[in-house]
Amino acid sequence: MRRIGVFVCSCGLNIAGRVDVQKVTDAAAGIPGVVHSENYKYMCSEPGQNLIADAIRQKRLDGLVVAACSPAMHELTFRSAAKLAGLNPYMVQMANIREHCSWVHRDEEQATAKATDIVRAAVEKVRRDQPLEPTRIPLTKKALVIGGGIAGMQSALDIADAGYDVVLVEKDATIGGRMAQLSETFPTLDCASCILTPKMAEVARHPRIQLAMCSRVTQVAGYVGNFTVQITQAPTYVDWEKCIGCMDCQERCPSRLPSEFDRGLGKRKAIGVDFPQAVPNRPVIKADHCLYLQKGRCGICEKICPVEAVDFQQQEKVWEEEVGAIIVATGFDVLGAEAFAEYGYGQYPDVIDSLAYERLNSSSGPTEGVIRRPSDGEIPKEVVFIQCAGSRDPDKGKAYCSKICCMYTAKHATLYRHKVPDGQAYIFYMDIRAGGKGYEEFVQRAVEQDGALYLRGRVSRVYEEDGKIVVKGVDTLAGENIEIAADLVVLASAVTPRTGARELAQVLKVPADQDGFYNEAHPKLRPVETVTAGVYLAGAVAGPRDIPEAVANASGAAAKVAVLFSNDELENEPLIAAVDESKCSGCLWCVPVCPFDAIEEKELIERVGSKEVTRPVATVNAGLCQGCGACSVACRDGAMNLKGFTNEQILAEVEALCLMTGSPE
Amino acid sequence: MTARESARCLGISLEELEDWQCCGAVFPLATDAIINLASPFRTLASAHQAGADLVTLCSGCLNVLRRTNKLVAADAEIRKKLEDFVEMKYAGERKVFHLLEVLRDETGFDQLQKKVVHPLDDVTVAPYYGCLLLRPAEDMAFDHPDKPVIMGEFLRALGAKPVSYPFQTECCGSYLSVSSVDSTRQAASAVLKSAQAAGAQWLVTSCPTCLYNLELAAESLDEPPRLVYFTQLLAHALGVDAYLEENGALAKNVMPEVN
Amino acid sequence: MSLKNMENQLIAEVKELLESGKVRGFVGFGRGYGMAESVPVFITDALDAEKLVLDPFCGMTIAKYVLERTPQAVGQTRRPLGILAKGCDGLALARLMRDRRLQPDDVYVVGFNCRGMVDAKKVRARLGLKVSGARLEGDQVHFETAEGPVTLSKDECLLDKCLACENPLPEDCQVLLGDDQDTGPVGHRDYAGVANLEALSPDERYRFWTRQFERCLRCFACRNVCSACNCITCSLEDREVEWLGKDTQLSEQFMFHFTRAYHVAGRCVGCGECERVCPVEIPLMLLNEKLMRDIRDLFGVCDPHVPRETEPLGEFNPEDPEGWREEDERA
Amino acid sequence: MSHDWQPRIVAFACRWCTYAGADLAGTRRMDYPASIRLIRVPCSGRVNPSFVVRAFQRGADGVLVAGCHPGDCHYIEGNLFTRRRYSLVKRLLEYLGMEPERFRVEWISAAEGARFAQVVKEMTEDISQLGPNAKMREQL
Repeated sequence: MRRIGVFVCSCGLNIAGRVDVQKVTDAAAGIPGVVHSENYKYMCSEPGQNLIADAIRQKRLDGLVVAACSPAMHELTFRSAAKLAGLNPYMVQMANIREHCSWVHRDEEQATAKATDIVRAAVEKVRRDQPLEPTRIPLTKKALVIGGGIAGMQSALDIADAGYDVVLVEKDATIGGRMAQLSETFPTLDCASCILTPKMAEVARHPRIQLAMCSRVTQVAGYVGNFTVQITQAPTYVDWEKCIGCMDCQERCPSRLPSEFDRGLGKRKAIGVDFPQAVPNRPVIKADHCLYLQKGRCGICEKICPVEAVDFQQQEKVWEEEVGAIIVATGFDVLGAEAFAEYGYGQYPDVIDSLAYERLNSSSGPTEGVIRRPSDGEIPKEVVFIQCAGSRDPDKGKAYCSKICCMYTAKHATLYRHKVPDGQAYIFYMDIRAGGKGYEEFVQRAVEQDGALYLRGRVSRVYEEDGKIVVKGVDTLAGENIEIAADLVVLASAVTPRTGARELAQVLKVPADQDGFYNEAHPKLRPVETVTAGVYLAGAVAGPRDIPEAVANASGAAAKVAVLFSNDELENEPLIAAVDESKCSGCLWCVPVCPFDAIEEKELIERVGSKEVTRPVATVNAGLCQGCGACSVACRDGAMNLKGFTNEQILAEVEALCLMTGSPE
Repeated sequence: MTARESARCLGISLEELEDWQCCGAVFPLATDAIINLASPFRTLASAHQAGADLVTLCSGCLNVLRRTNKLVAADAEIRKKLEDFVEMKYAGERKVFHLLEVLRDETGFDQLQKKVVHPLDDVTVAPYYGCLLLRPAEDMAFDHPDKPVIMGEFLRALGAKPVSYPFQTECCGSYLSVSSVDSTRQAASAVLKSAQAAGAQWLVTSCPTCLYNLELAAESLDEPPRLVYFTQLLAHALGVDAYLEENGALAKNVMPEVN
Repeated sequence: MSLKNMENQLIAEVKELLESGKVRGFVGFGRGYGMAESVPVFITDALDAEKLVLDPFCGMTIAKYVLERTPQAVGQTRRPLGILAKGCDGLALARLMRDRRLQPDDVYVVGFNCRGMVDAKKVRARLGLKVSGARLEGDQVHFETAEGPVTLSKDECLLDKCLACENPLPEDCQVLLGDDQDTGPVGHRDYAGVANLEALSPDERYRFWTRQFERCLRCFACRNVCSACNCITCSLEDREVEWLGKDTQLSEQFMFHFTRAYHVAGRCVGCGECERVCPVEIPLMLLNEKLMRDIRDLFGVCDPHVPRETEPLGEFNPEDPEGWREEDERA
Repeated sequence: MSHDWQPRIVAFACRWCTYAGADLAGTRRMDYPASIRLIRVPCSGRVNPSFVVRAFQRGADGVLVAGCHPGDCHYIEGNLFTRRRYSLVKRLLEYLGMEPERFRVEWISAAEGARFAQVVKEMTEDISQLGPNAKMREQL
């Protein structure tokens, strides 16, 4: 007969506040097979876990039910506690009486009754648990990093320094990401490229980092430790092995196009690099603007190239990499013009977004760092910065706060005063959020020393009137409407996930929230992991991040990968499918429903009477099976079962939850 | 009247709802101000009883009626209360249109253009939408909340030359004219000046309140754009106003001469 | 070619097969007991080939009789079993092969283009017991009875499955008797019964099925005769997991019939045997047809009763509809 | 219906999405009727239609099968099989006489705590009007 222990947690008042913990404990004691029932204030605490360990040893328990929070929170904690006390960790079940019970039901009597049912179901499930041992699968000690921004670069460097190979996939022709577009960075005002380019060089030089530029991840198969990733590289039309980076081709190329890197403010050549410090410092041909590729004319670059590196016939390259872990660091984009009709963005050239302002500020930018109006190149004397452009605006834009705009707008105002001493910066804001180290002081300096005029209120309309950009807003502190005839308007646009991030999420099978930011495994406790084992997050892919956070994320994710690669084999959760060969009729209709092709046919030889007979049966490859259970439903003769979630267990849970306390009248 | 005749001339029959009353003028901002919804509900219910969808010429009415219609269809509790109070059954089956929408979707502006008898020989006209027609964008779903095009197309169909200006979707001050006249004068004159700056000879609106406020502000401006209601333009272009004038239905030809 | 001539051709064929040892036995039909129903017969001796008949009373789908209970002995190859196959037998054999319970070389199929078989129950109800012969002609059936010849229309006396049959000719059979060209469908499945039931209210439907299921003896005849129910051990008889309670109270009847219908969903070939053999005459085809029609409507499988490489429930289409939403306004 | 009677709804919730959505409803301290009891399954594809009938047999007044939105399944295809299976099961149950409101299939993601609470409220409301379920129910 089973010897089951039930431990009911009060979780301070989180559970005890609504559920009569003692009543649940007593009810549990009455269930056949339960030999120990106890409640404690904090089961997951050190003393709580010791209570469990002692009870296991003293009462020789072979099954454990912990009635507390969601398994997503502490299933691991209690399973390892049981393991230390000598009980197989898979003989432990959680009864979720907090998130699913005490936190969501106001009526104490109903909450207690429901908690008792949930505990009874968990006991029935434990009663039918079997001791399980994790299966071991081989591990490829090579990592894939998607995105070559500061986050991607930092995680690649950390993993490579830890001694493992890394493939860094970047969709542009150079690494550096968003940070490369910035002029200075807050709060220290040190120049972005000064602190970024050495790191870019280090990445390019690192023997263990393999760069895949102009590339995207198009397919991901397999599972943690054994991913097969298909990478598609767009043609650059320049053979980078031969090219020595002399950039003569860029000089002589006649075709110019608006530079996406400069947010359309500056021009770049059809063949060339986005910015001088690009790494790898190799040119790329933008096919849709190349006269040769479009109309078969010109071709100067091919003629003058000293090393004949230009190759117009270059095709798209597709290849596969075997990797054990994936770090997603795709960074962010900013909200487009479609959201700011009332600010005239996209209609008036002198209404620009914050990234464009960064380019104006940047010495390698289109105006070599001089702040000029895109319309007539004049130096603006009155600049209006509009904070929360599209952020904190559920109706028209994004509901969330984009976190970094308060800081970079203060930086913009400061830089503006340094470059245009007699200019006046106005900043329409709602609340200033400057929570980082030295952040608040930085904003105060912008106000006190650099004369930025902060106006608390939103802007209702921006329109052009005889050469000036009129900004209609309000100053709620002064209680007046305000109209400013400005020369330049800068929108601190909302941060959004990188375009294409949602499609990549589906390729990686990682859930994303409604805005498209990837979901962490747990928002507080596992911020750099995802629910998909082996896939980690770094930087703004999971939400608006500033540079220090992105770098911290990146090193965190890299540490997780190093932990994963620290042992030679990977332990796979034993909650996988299993075939009862005595029942299996060999129809193999389970094979088509398995997403991981983990089921194969096996020739079973068995003795019937005196003869040896053979018949086909299904068999499960423990390494591939992820335990989804679809096969167990496709199996009509009940031969296929799923360890940890067997048919018997689920039927028993149904029975326990439906126990007819009162039959219908 | 001009609207009904113009519609008839375009093959659309518009019957006036008998015993209609005010639409409630303002969609209540408080969610539990159900009593304010009684009159728009009655209007919708009686239209339903008459067995036809509802067409209005005024953006204010459209705003109130369309949002009430949506609320009644969505919220069973409010519907129940209104049905008991007004003693009429209605659950949002009907649709509410602005005449401009009917012209655009039913007849089609290209057909309208064919029916035009007196084209407005490209007078520059500033379309003025105001706010109630367009916002809240989700409920009204009339046109793009900040860059509307419907009136521009309407005017082009009548042969006029529409001109866009920043204040075409700015508020005219609406019923503030009751409590503080000078604030409406200030708001409305900003609209007029902006239209003037864009070179508009006329300014067309589709809401009596806006027309009232704009006229109020026009007094204190030197030669502001001429104010005209969109149905007048329609009637004039279709030659319907001349017909009405002959048999005395129309007091005077309100069409301003082109200058 | 008439059934009579095909019968002679069959007898000759079977005699030759048995004499040459090509097959170790033949499953066909033998003379019934005058109740308008020929009965399956197993012939292993060439001399017994005479007993075989081919008449309008061979309505049973006999395909499942070829299913071997004991698995194949290692190293030995069994000689195939011969079988007379109508269209529905062909489908049933295909079902067994798709479920890998039968290999193609386990059977030697002697097929013929079947134009419909007589329903013994319908005939007994109309003509009483003494029926000695019948002949199909056009859309009529001429019977010889004790009281002289009688003619009925096909609709009045054929098996329901034949009135719905669109596959009269078994595919890939080794021998094809007769040379009929008209291998077009004999009837069309209109799912009328299903539509009638769907027109009722939930309570009325529940009362209807309660009346049917109350009579169920849990004799498993419907499972034993069904070619789609070919598992070695049926999960509904699984002691350990207790999928199904042992007592025959109403809720267990619903569980049994729900599960049986769901297990053959997308796999039932529409041979109607389950309904025919049910001792208490539960209209099981109403359940199977409901699932067939839903699979056709929801997943666009035009003939769900024809076994294919893939099973409707064993695959998906990214644009599959959510069938539980109420968009289609059923009666 | 007597006011103290509350319907008993059994829900099969996929651990990656719906179960996490229910957790989120908890962390957000949302309030919904205590009529629902969740059974955690690895994927909605794990829910065998016989479990659903067993729940009605043993006294459930309503059953919910809930999983990730198509395209978000942690196992890629699990919910795509669920969609086919339960399109048939829902109609078969209704065909056998079950009221449509008693059995629901929903896609509820880990971010949709409010949606989970809403579905529970709707089911409790609908089933309270129907009263306790006697169909397919075991007579003790």
